[in-house]
Amino acid sequence: MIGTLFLLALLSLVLLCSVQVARCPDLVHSVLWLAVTLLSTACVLVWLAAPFLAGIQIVLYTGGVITLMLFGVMLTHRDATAVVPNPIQRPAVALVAAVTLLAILLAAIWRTPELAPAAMSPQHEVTTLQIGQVLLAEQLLAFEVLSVLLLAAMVGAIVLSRRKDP
Amino acid sequence: MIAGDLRVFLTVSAVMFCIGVYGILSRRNAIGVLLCLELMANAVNLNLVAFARFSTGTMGQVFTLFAIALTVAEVVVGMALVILLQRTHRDIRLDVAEEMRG
Amino acid sequence: MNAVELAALTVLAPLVVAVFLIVAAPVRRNGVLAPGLSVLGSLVSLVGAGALLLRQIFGLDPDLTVERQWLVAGGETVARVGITVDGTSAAMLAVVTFVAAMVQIFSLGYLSDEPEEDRGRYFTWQSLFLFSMLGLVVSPNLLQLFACWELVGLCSYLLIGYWWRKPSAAKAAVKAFWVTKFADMGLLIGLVLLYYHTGAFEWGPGAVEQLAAAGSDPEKTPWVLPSVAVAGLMFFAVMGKSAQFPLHVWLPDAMEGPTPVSALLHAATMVAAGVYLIVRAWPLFEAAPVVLNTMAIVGGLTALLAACMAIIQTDIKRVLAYSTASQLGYMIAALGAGSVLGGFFHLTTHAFFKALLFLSAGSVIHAVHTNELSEMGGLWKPMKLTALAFGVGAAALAGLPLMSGFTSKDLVLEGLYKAASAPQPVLWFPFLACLFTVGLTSFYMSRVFLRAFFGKSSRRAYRAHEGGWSMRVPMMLLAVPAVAAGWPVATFAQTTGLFEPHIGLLHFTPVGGIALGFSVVGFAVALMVHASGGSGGMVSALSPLGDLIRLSLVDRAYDLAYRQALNIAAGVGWFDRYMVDGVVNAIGALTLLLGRWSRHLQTGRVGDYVYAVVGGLVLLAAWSQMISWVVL
Amino acid sequence: MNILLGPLAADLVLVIGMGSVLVTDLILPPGDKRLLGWGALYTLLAALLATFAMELTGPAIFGAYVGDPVALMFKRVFLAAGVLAALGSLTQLAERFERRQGEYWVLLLSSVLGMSLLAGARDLVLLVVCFELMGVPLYVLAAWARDDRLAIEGALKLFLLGAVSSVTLLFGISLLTGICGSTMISEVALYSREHTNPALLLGAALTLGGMGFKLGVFPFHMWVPDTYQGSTTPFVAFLSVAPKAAAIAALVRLLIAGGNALLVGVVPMLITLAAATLVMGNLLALHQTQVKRLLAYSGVGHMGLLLMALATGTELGLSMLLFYLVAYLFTNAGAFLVVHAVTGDEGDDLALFEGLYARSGWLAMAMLLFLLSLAGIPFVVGFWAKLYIFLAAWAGGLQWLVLLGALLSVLALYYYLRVVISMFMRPPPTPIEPIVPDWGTNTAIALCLLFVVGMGLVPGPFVEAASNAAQGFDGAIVAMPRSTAP
Repeated sequence: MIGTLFLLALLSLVLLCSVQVARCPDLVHSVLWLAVTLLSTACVLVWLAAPFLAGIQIVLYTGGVITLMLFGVMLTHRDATAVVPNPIQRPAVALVAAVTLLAILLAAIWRTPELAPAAMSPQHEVTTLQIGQVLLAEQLLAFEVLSVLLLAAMVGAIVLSRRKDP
Repeated sequence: MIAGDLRVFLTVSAVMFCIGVYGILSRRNAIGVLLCLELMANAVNLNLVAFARFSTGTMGQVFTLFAIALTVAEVVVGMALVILLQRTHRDIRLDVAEEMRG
Repeated sequence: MNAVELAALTVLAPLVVAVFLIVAAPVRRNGVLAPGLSVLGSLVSLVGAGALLLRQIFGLDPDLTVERQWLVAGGETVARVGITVDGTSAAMLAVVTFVAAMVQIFSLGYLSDEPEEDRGRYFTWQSLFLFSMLGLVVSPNLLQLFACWELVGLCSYLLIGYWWRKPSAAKAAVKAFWVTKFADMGLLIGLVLLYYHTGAFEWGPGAVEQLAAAGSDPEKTPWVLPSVAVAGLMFFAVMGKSAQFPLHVWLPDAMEGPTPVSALLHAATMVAAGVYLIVRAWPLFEAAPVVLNTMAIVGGLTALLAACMAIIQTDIKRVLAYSTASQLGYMIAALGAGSVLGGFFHLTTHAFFKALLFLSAGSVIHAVHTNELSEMGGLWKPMKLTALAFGVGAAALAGLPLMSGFTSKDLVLEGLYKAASAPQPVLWFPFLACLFTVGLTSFYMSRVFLRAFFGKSSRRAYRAHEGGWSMRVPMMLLAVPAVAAGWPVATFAQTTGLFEPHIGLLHFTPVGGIALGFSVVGFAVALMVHASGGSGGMVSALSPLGDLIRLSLVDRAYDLAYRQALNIAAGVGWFDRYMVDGVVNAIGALTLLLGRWSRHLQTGRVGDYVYAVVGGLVLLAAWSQMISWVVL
Repeated sequence: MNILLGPLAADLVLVIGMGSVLVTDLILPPGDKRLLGWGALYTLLAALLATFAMELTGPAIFGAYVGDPVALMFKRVFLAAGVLAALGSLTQLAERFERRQGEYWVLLLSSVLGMSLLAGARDLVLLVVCFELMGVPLYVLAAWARDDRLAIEGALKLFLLGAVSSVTLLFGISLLTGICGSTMISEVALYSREHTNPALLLGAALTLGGMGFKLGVFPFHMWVPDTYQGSTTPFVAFLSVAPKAAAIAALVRLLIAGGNALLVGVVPMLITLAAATLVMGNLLALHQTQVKRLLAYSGVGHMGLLLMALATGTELGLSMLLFYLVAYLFTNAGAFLVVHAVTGDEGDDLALFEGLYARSGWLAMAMLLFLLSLAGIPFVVGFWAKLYIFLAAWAGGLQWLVLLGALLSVLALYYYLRVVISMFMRPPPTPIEPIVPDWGTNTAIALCLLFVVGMGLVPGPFVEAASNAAQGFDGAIVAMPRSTAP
């Protein structure tokens, strides 16, 4: 019971922070709200028996991405004062579009009688070992491709953002 | 009971996804849009892990791992582009880039 | 050389020339070599085709089709490419190559003032044009025919737009291409349909049987029988290519091209392709009587309306253009009435005399530098040869006895009459329309002839003179078949295997007699109109005849008929200009407007683009849920 | 399994070549960077050659990958597009971006690698990762002219819409895998054959939307003209062909494999998208005065035809789709390469094409043939491609789409002819300056021309190859119930 309440609180927190990301008028605040969202999502991941992923989420997202975002904010707003503006346009239209999409998504999810193939028996906790085994067996090719992708992304980011070519 | 229902997580994920959609539609600052894209990606991760819990198991979690990495790669390149935008247009509001049309 | 090698030589000679000219730019830019090569190519074709025709006439070669696999998919042959040699194709080859060779020789003189490079371009397209028409003629199946058909359209586009410095020329070229291409889509869909039902692109009786079988299959039967659909779609394409009402709108505008191009286009290549398609694919059409009846009616209507429009034109080329549409109406009507011989024979004779008419018109235009009839007159003195050539052509077109046009027109009318009294009451309309058109034709041709060559000499006429040998010789050569092509009609029938009862030179049927009567009346009226408008050498000589006709009662009748007819013709012209043409233009303008309007969607703002993507996603997602509603 | 000739031989060549270029770039002194282009070109050529020596295999690497003939065919398309783009870029890079050559080739090769692996992906994880490996380098390459405002704008549009689409794609695929309980496409197909449900269809719709972005179908096409206009033209020759073919490859794997189960629900969506794309692409192209934008919109229209073939879901449809892609590759890449040769870096206004015939007869003739092929006029390959799509679609029960497509191809003539009129029927600017393209571009154009004309005259072997490939497709094609159309 307490667990359920805790989960509900956690999920509400995730959503509330998300809303803040989307409507906060200060860009730096938005970034920080995103950090909180990602952290609380990590907690949900733990609840969903994915502690390894939660760790990755914290290290990669909250650590890497948020830092990157802050870097970006600072690089592009060097002369900014306390508040970095993050303006909003046509909020009503955007809201209508988002709500329509949400209605369709929810309708699809709730109209589907069985959402998962097996009898809904929650799986056991997935260990890091299992993840590693899948990574190096079934998903070996994808794993290798991913490394090439990260390399390409790195090369691309460097070549775009460096000021002068060597 | 709620904790054991896949739909709850999917619903939360869908809501987060749509908040992200609202964000990318309404934000004018390029970095603001990137943040909301992050939100959408996070919704995808939540979706994947929830499914991993209830049906796909290890494979689902591995998929999530890949999804996280993919998002990071995209964001890195995106941020580089935003910095370039700042350099060429002296501004990162998206409506400065509207020279080509029709 | 056997027949197929000969045919291959005939077809490929212009292609070799065209490809060589396209590839070898220095030769193409040479003002002597390029035309020379092109003419050489067409002469080789002419010799080949002539030999082929002679061998067919004397029965030395059996009908022969040589095919190669063109397309193999999944172990089964989808399409073939090849050459068919039989009486029909040999006759058509001979006509096409003869006219094309004459036109090209004529062009040597006609375009002698043009820049060398432009001339090279012109002759390159000419050769390509000839090749595509010859390829069409020898096609053993519908696919190859369609491919060549499209190429013919493309080349005519390039040639009509030859004088690109005139904006009207470029516009006319686009219009011609657009309208015919629109019609071609009928052929394309027909092709797809044919393949869908028969698994091949053949047009023989086998395909007809399969189509009929598909039509009787209760599972497959759509809202229209496959045989009717295929034939109908093909006829739609013919309407575009052979300028049948209301898709004739491109033809008058196509006069913007050089006159020799018009000669080729109107006589032997572009417009002839449509009629030839019907002759070739006759089994497909024969199996669809509804389409045949429609053809007859459309043909009759076109013959009548185009003749009306020809009456009120003041541009010599436009008169000829409308007369082409009118004569094509005859052919289509004859085919619709089931008289393949009539339609095809009229196609061949028409090719000769229409080419002759255009070339002599070109000679006139070359001499006086205008198309306007009102600025001509009195050209008989300086240009006797041209006048004679034009006169022969006009007489053939009007169907005077002993001329080629007489025999073929007689066959057409007779075919229509027989079919109408078969009895198919529907066909009385095309018969009467065609009969009446004989009078109109005779009237407007006489009018043009009289106005251009007789009457008061215009200022321009004093300076006019005949062109060089390259312009005179083709006219003289073309005049021969324009007169005599009608004589060997029995041989023609025998060679092409299209027999019809009682054919012979100058067989004088009642129908022919009435037609001749109409023709004489038309001529007389033209004479009177001319006499009342001005006086000139020949008219004064014939004035007693005019006086006779102008006697009281006849005069009244003439006045009534002539003025009324002119009014009607003006009305038809108005309808054509503002309604039919207007509709075509309006559709074009509306589409362009839509295009302009839709560009507002592409605002250039990233924010709006994201909206578009999200909107698309929302619609797709909603669509998927609606589908799930239906499916589940 | 012989790894050298196994299903991944071409991809191995690409990886090795890419690594070598990356490392050599660090070693080479700044003046000699031109060598890198040669390295990349040879890598692509070697990989292309390798595809002809490869053995066909069934599912390999734990079932994640398959080397079936369809994958092979797609690989050749991607590699050929890479070769053409590389040939076109060589001189431009050496002259304009001399100091950034190494990165360009690494990114180009990695994008081709992503596509090439995508062609055989049987696993959704691999499919998504390859999709991204293809896409991320494109964002960077689109912004290659870093100082050009238009390039940055185009790249930004490409990136933003691309990022939205890939997140959507991931969301859709997460639904698919979650509901079906597996990441294997065959398993997804198996499950969806028995249980169609709203969430599954939603997943399919979102996936289709995500792919639709790369394909550039209406209304996901918004980036297409702007990015084409802003980017360097040889790269556009690649961008306009290869990623679209890759998205088609992914859709083919996802929808047609395993008995069309997903396809049955998706067909109405495909038809709607195809019709909307056909109409809007052609309408938007009508008034373009920039050649790249004109070709961009015409490309959008062509995607409608591809979707039409895909929507048939038959073996015939698949084979015609493959043939069409090969035809489209050479035609479209050729057209863009001519644009590159004519305009260089001066923008792409139609006015630059005026009197091209007098300035370079070769380029004008080549462009004429490419445009005719795009318009579907006979004796160049576009005619067959269009005809086959129509044949397949008619047999597949999409008659009204065929009618629509035929009508719109008449409309398309209008804007193709505008270019022809400019080239042949307008006076060139005086004094007449002849255009002499660099040898790389010339070679690439000649290659394209060879195929456009050659396949137009002798289409047989290529059609045969396409239909054989379709027959050997991994995952049986089961006849689908006709007319699920609305």
